[in-house]
Amino acid sequence: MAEMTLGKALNAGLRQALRDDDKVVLLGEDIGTLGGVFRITDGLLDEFGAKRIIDTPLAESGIVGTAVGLAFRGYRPVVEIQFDGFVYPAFDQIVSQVAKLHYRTQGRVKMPITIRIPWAGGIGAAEHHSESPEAYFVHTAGLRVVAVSNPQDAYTCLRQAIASDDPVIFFEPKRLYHHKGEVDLAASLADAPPMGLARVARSGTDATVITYGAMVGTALDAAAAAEDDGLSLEVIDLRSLSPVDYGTVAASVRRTGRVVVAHEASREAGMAAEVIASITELCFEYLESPPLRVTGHDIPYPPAKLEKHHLPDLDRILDAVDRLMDRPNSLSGATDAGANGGQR
Amino acid sequence: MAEMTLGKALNAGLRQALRDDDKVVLLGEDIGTLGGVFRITDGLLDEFGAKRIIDTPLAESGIVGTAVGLAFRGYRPVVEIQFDGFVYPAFDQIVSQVAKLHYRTQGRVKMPITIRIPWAGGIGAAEHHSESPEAYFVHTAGLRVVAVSNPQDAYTCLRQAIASDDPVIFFEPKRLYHHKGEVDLAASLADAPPMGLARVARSGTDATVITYGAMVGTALDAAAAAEDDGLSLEVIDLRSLSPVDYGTVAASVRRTGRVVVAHEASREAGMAAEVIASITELCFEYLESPPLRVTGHDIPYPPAKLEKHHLPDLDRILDAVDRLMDRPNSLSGATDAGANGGQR
Amino acid sequence: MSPHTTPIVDTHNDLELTERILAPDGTRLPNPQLDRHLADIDADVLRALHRDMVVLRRIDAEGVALQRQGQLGLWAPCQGQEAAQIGTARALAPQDFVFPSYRETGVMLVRGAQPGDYVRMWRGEEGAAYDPAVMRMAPLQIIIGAQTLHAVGYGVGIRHDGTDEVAVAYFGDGATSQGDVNEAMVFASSYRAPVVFVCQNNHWAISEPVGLQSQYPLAGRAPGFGIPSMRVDGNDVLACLAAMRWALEHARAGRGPAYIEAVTYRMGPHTTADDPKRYRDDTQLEHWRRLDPIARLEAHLRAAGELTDEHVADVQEQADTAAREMRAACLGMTTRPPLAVFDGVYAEPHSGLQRQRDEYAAYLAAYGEV
Amino acid sequence: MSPHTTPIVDTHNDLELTERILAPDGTRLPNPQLDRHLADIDADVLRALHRDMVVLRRIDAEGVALQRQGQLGLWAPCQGQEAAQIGTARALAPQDFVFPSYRETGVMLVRGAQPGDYVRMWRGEEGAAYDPAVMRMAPLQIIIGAQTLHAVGYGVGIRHDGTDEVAVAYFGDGATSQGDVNEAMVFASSYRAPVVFVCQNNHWAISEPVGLQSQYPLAGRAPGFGIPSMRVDGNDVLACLAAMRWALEHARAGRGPAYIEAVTYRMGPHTTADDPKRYRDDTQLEHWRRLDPIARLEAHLRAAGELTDEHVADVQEQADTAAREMRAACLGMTTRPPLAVFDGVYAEPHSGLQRQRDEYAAYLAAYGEV
Ligand SMILES: Cc1ncc(C[n+]2csc(CCOP(=O)(O)OP(=O)(O)O)c2C)c(N)n1
Ligand SMILES: Cc1ncc(C[n+]2csc(CCOP(=O)(O)OP(=O)(O)O)c2C)c(N)n1
Ligand SMILES: [Mg+2]
Ligand SMILES: [Mg+2]
Repeated sequence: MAEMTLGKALNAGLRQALRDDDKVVLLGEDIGTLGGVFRITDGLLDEFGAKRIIDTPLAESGIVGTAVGLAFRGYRPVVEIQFDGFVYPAFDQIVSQVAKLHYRTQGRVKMPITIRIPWAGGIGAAEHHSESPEAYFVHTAGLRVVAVSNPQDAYTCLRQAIASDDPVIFFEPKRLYHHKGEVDLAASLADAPPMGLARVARSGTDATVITYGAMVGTALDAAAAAEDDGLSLEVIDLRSLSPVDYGTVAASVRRTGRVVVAHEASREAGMAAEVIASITELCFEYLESPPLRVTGHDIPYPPAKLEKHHLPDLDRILDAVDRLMDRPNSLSGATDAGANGGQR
Repeated sequence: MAEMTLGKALNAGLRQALRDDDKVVLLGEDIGTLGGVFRITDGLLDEFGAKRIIDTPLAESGIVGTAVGLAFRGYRPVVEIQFDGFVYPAFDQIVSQVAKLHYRTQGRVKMPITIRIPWAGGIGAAEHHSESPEAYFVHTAGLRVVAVSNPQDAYTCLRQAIASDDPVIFFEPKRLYHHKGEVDLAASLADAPPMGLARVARSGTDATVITYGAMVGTALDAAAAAEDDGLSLEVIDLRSLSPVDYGTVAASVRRTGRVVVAHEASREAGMAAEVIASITELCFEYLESPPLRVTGHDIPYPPAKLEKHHLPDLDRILDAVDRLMDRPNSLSGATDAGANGGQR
Repeated sequence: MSPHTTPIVDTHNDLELTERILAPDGTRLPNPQLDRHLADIDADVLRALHRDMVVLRRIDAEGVALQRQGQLGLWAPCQGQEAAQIGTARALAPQDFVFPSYRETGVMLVRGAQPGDYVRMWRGEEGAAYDPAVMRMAPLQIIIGAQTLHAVGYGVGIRHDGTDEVAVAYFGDGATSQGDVNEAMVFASSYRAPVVFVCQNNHWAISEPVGLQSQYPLAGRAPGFGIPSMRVDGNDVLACLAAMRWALEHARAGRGPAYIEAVTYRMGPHTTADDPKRYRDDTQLEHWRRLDPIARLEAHLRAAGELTDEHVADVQEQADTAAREMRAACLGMTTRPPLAVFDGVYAEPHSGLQRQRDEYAAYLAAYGEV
Repeated sequence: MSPHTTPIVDTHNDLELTERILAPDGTRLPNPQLDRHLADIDADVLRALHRDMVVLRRIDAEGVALQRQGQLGLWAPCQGQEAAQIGTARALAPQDFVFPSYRETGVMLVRGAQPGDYVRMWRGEEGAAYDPAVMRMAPLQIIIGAQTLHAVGYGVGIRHDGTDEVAVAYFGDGATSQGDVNEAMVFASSYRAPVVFVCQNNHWAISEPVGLQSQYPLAGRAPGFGIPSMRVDGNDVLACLAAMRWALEHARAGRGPAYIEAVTYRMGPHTTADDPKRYRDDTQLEHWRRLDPIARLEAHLRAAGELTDEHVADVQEQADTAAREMRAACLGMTTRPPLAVFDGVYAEPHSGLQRQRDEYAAYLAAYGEV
């Protein structure tokens, strides 16, 4: 066990993957000499050389399309998208090619591509640097989607993603890059929990808070605060967003009967909608109040000075928990007027 | 009133919009001389000339980016994307520019762009010609999303979309292009129901089937069949997917207590998840059984010979209704094992 | 550097600026640049090229017929482009890997397609018609231009592996407008990847004439990206063969990508769903009919006394056989069972999809369908 | 057409292939191509260009300082690129419309930015720093290359309207690899839109040297798209001015787009978040320091006896004032109220967003925040 930042854990995960399999190659903007704008690939060029740590021209569709060609050739490309907001130029290659080629060829052509995305907000960045596009990829059949929340998972899940024969969109919460934790670098992948499983980050009995990425920390803080009020919150870190481990989720919900799903991404057709719709299907009779969403608003990511009014925080989670516990159905009345009103 | 196909109604809507406002210009591949591969722009080049009906080079990002520039200049561009699967190369321009520029400039720059998308499957087409990408756009704040199901709405909503100062992603169910209905070409836009409203396509009391696009017809067929079994289904055509008219939806659900949401798009983080999560929030205490999703599977759109096993049909809707009525919660047991099983 | 542009091309005189070996009447022209790539071409090779083109045209016609008869959902005819496809593809080495668009029936033929391979995708049975590893050819690509980047990635892999293979991307004149195709040139040039870009300029992107994509020769784009290019008469099978040999040699030698624009003409509709009468007139068609690639090679062979009527009849017979086999394969196809829709989405188990599959299996079973 | 490529450029001798008016030591060089665009340039104009550059450098330094002091989230310095920005922007007519990237502080200055405009976005107060209609300049664009297409669309609109305006797109050397920039050239050329593309090749895209994007002159790309181009010494303000006048004249006359590559150098970090020591050495920096655009014009003016120490001091004073005003504007900014996050998402009411706004307002009220 060693203590290290999430960023360093990712770096270690990449290094290990590169050592384990010489078909692993890295592609991205500024990942070579610079070591990436977040230094996640720091030192890798020195150890593995320019044939495996490939600085690319500035074009995301080009990067992902090149990775597809490398996968055709039997390589396992790991792509770094520099910031979340820069993945959209590659959307066509991801959705129409990366996600579909295995299906299109009935499994003859594998796409073991990992697309790493420094992700989400909270760092006071400029526009397009704080996006939470995960729902787009979760909605895209053929992709797996992973979002990590701590150094150990960063290390393990990244190695699992690279080892997977499927394409994986790998979200790295950039505001946690400097967040420290214990990492067991020596543990073998075989012993690790499979990539698709959720993690009960904290056990509790009164309500379940389901989230992922940097919001796991926020949820844990909320749970600690709630404990002072005599409330016991269970916190689930989904880790895998596609598939979602509904076994773990449903087991928790059946015990608590109350659910908050939280994420930074905007609400409409977001990940929380998916989780709540599935929970309602799977656990309807166990629900004591309507599952609530605590999410970013349905707005473009706002300027830095206003981001705290967009990002769900501890208080907004606790507020939702209060509503769950004290005033079941409080929303159904409150929003009724709104829903019938401004209908445009 | 005149009887015409949905395709002709769209053509008439475009013609009227072009006549009403000379800032309206059309852009797309093959929309000029050919009149579009679906002939939706047939005859418009002759009437309005090449300055307003603009055949574009073959590049979707280029088309939408050019439309953004035209909007900066005060035009109201109407873009035709040739098929649903070809919108992805334009995804960055849509998500990062079209959707955000009004917000970015605090309302100083308007983006009155309509992006028409011949949409969804059921016509035995080749790959990439049967996509249902609506959830991507619904999840994108700053866009409005409309999906029509009949000639009258096609005519009216298209004109409303073009007249709107906001960007609208306008989905046209291509398998209904030849579907006929009555259209009132003379009615003024001012009298029409606002673009954001849903439509109760059939009234009923036992359960509500919520859907949009070509699936509205399927749902109406299901309702007719259910009637023979003594079941009364209400069918809601959402029409607007962003915003969703939750006033109309909630009013219905509170009466019936039972809900099926149906669409062709795949399920995970799809539109049905959004609708169900919102219904659960808004109407929890009225629900007598868990709202069910009847959707395409979470697979890439399959080859034409297999598409009937992907597309929800009348029987699958009825099967869901049966489950709603007879065996509430039947799923929560049934899928439990599945959820706890293959967890990878 | 001072302002300059490449000359404007009148698309009706397009062929003036191309490299040629055979004149439209079949006369062999000297070509100092390309002749060295044709040193080994004898009458047997010429007859083989001729046979390929005749068989291809027959297969193509059968595809159209099968579609008209409701056996295929769609077909993308390549009539008129036989020389561009056969000429370039016959220059390939077995180890080269091809990334085609959807119209490369001729390239499939050269890569050894089986009768059913031509139709399996168009019939809607499978997403890809053949095993890419066996044919050394990626599945047909419908997203315009996407495959050019795949070729570049494959080429980067070849360089890594240090072998002498070449990755080849086929695409159309319309495709040159797509960002992906330009990014592919950037990446290929930057990495000096062994990639050959083959642009079949068939003058049309559905209803749009090439002049809408560019009023300048498409081959003129590549040099700006640092990629040498050649513009050839795409209805001259020898010019296509020779130019492709030049390009492949360049790439194989480690000198980076090369680019070929084969100027040809799409004689048929864009696909069987298209009606070209809406947007083009017969004059142009007539003009290009006189430049027919098969007739040109036939004229050349006949003038050299290397083509007998018996041989032509024999080739026609081979073509008919190929068409018959393709038809039989098509009609004999069976659709996979319903649950096959779930096959191959992922290489590894996916709990969400497994649940859906189970549900759908139960649903089918309940209704007696499985 | 036979195989050819543009010559390989040794990026260290980049300026050899550029058009120049002023030698690095300030000597005026004859330039038959560009001289006619400089007929009206007298000492007053030269001093105004000099003042612009000095003020710009000071504003830029203040931006860096404000960021270091925690007043800005980020700043993208343009030190070294003063001539490229001032020279090209001073050639614009008032009615022209500019689509910038994020580094065009100098262009903002020329377009009449108010003190707060330089910092409002970087401070995170608003998405756009100024009113595009007033400045005739689109908001700064962070998505690399996206704005080039907007310029083309705007240019198409200009053609429609039949006015003599020109749309101008600024972008970097790295941006040239993006699909959008290439599609912009395709569309602009196809529609003969009045668009001028200004590529500031400052040798770096963050840590990537221009040689990774292209080993050939970037200006060489445009002609392949049918767009005349010129490669100028981007540290020579007169060459930039003259080249831009050439390009604008070409576009304004209805002859379609034109392209300028201004070869310059980013003397500072990519942004204040960057540490260039990790990827480039001092030699290159030293080399370019000797090519400083301000020093060059100063040398020229001094040699002509047109620059006094008093004038220089006065200009420095103006620069300090500009910096002071900018700092004051920055420190005086107030952040909009919480509910402003909901403002301007849509131009028309949106029931879903209205509900969220109401909910959030109620939440804030409950916790006493509103
Ligand atoms: C991204 C994308 N946009 C649009 C289409 C629709 N489409 C199919 S073929 C075609 C024209 C292609 O022209 P070209 O590249 O010249 O190839 P050709 O058909 O002539 O072989 C178009 C617009 C598509 N398949 N993919
Ligand atoms: C689509 C996209 N990809 C990546 C980035 C991250 N990024 C910001 S600036 C930059 C380098 C740009 O280089 P260049 O075009 O030369 O402009 P310069 O910064 O030198 O002015 C990169 C990669 C981005 N902003 N947008
Ligand atoms: Mg073509
Ligand atoms: Mg640069």
